[in-house]
Amino acid sequence: MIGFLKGLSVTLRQLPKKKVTLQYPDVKPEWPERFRGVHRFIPELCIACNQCARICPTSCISLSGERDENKKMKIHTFDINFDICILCDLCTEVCPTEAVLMSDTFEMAKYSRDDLYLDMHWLHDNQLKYEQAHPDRFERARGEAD
Amino acid sequence: MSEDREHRTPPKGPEGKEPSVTAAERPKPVSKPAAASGAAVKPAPPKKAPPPPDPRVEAAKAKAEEIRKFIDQQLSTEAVVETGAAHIHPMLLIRKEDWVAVVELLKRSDAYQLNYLECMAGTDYPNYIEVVVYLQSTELGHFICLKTRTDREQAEIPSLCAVHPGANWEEREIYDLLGVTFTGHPDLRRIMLDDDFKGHPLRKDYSAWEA
Amino acid sequence: MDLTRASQLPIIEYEGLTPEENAELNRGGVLLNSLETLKGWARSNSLWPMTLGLACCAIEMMGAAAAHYDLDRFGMIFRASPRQSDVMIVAGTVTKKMAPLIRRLYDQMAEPKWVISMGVCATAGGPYVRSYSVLKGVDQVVPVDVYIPGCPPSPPALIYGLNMLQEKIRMEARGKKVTRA
Amino acid sequence: MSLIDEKDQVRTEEMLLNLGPQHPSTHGVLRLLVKINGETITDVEPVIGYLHRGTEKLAEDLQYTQIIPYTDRLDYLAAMLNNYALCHTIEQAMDLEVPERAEYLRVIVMEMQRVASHLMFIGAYLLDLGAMSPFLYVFADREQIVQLFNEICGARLTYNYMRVGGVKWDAPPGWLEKVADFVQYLKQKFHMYDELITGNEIFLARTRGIGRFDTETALAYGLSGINLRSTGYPWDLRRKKPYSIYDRFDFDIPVGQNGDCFDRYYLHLLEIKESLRIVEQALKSIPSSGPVLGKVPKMIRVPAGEYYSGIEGARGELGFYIVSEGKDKPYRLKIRKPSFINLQLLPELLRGQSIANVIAILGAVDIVLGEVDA
Repeated sequence: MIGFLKGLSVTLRQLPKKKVTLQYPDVKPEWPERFRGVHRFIPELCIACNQCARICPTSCISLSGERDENKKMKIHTFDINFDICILCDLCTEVCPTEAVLMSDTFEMAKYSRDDLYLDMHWLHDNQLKYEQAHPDRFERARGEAD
Repeated sequence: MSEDREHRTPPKGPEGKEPSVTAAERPKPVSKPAAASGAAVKPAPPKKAPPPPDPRVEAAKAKAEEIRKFIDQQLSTEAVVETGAAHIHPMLLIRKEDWVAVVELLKRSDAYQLNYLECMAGTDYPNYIEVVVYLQSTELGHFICLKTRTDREQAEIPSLCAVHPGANWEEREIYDLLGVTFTGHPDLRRIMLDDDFKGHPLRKDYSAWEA
Repeated sequence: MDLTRASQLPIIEYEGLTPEENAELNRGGVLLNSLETLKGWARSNSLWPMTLGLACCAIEMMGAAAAHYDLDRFGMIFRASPRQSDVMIVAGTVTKKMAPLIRRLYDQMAEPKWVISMGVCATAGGPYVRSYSVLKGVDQVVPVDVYIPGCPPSPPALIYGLNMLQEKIRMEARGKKVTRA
Repeated sequence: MSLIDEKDQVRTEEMLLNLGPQHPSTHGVLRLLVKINGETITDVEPVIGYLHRGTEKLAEDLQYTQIIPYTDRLDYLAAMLNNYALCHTIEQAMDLEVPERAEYLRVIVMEMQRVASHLMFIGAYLLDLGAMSPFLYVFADREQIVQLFNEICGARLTYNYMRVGGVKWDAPPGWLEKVADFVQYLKQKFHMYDELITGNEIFLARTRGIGRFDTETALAYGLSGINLRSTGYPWDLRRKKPYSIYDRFDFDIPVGQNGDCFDRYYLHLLEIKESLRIVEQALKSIPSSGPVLGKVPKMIRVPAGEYYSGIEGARGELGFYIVSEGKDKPYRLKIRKPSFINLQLLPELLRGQSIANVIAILGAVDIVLGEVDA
């Protein structure tokens, strides 16, 4: 009997405490800076070295590049198949120019699997959105670079 | 849609952008991985000199030799085919016929008391299938590696279930994935895969497309 | 029902809807113009998912049901039996050995029923896409309504997917076909 | 035909009861074929493999770095420990030095992961036994650990944090202080779990003296972790075969007395305490700065040979056996899965018990199906 009362007292003591529930659709979660959401991509930086495609454990990245007039490699297409991407972050780790990075976009549910095959434009838009959402992070990075 | 999708995510992509995973490049099995020779890579100052032998490996080899003598005395002199070291642990290659007898002897013997089966694994090599057990003595602290080999086509090894009941599922798993029949096993059935699954996936020549 | 919530959902344009109807929906209002709409609204707000936790995603699914995210806010209570549930959240890797059982569970559920494929394993095999024993997508055995990528999707991502399913249920109750967001 | 036999017992017929694979209390997709005679179990046959994903075969086609994300998904409640087990085996094989700060960070995250995993066990076990509220308390606390991990490596469940020769990220500014705060918080919270669960009469009635086994059986079946320690045998690899920097910390190995379900539950609670002690000590002595990734060749090639090393995972001895040919991919990778081996004893434990005890005994063995099936 004492055991029950003890247990009930725990419950009662919990009552006045602060609620932990995040009211998600109304309140967005604050993800930390390292959060691995969907990728973002900066086409200008990409040198089409193919390292991300090679390191990917599920080979969900496919890209193609072409040489421009200065004989520099430029990205032509860059697709990530979010059907099988496991967001393991290995691609951003090997990227020498930090062209492919992780964003905190997580609202990715779709009605069709076709919409999960994302191309360079979508990923670049994601980058712009990310820049808009976290200007402080970019300012800090710029400050460190100077 | 599904047909289209199948082409996007096959194991060996038709684009060929991922050559490192194709079956053609899979490491070709060599005759036998040298257990001891390359085990220790110490940062030796002169680049060309061979690395000095690791004292741990030497100790393991000596201990394996010691265990061999013990087995020679207690059983037949043919039971142990080879001794060496698996990384830093003593390794003995046992003849298939004496497999259970040796494991049981080492479990019951007062000198070793290898009573705890830590790990059991099977590996498919080009010419044979090897089954490895790592045995631990929880009282005396010995830790050794025993191996035995069997033919690939008619893979058959006596079961350790009677000595170590814990080998039961491990042997079923090896039977399932590598196709080694453990004679004397109480309940040898597939454990991971469906009963009507064809082939043994961990064999190097297994192909999901042929099965 | 909270009227501000729907305005934060993505604006979904469906076939055969007038701009006014779209605007009405985006205001979050429930048009009591027919019983079907009411039914859709009621159904969408009392989804009872089945605990089909197969692998890692199940932990995040449980996390979504626990204190920090609390699926109960949307009227979602996990039921253990397929007979009592209307949503099947396929959370985890579907192996070839498990696939027939998932189909059977789906068949046991009462109509109307929906399926959510949570995580890339259920969607297309995910990290195990090259494996010999994994089904490449649960949509080979059951019809899937919402796909949630991620490995595993965080609880907010799951809630977002569930909200999209609610949206779909409301739309379908009005006779509209929902295929693309 | 009379329904009463000679011994004044109700005559019953043997029947087959199928439990799972979709069952809320089988912790995933375990299937049990239970033969019962009335209320008494005469035989049990676990059917596994419903989550067999072929990790071992896939690993043969992957570089060592690429295997690390796959280890996350084995025992998904203790991904950090799995990461470490693989990296540790490769480091042993290559004789790599790991920087001091990386070792400390590893120990901190591993012990935090053990706490998270044990908390999850307590919540799930009590949920199996029919108590809802511990689950909610436990998840609220576990969520804090998950969020701390989210800060350090950016993922909530599948961390992919460790690398061969170190860890991927250094701790972000202020993270270690947050961990210290959390440790203090959970220490205060600790007696709450004790009050809420340990003294509960129903819980005691359902777990005391149920599912007992002794040390000999446990060793013969190769059990490890809490299942072995609950029989009173202090077998903990952190002590018996010290790895990483565990020899620097002062911690106890709690052991049970009776080897029953209650002991196994209580050991989880005590181990949380010990893990928090380790984290506390590690936070005190962690070097304030330094590299977190040692000198590692860009392409990791394990020298030819075969290697096995095990660590004390959350559920028992988690080991990786690697056969290498000196290439960048393993020739064979075998995982010594603690849950898989611990589960073998289940038929022995259940025989002769009543059907209501199936869940209590199965839950206490603490399996994770991702690991059982790999």
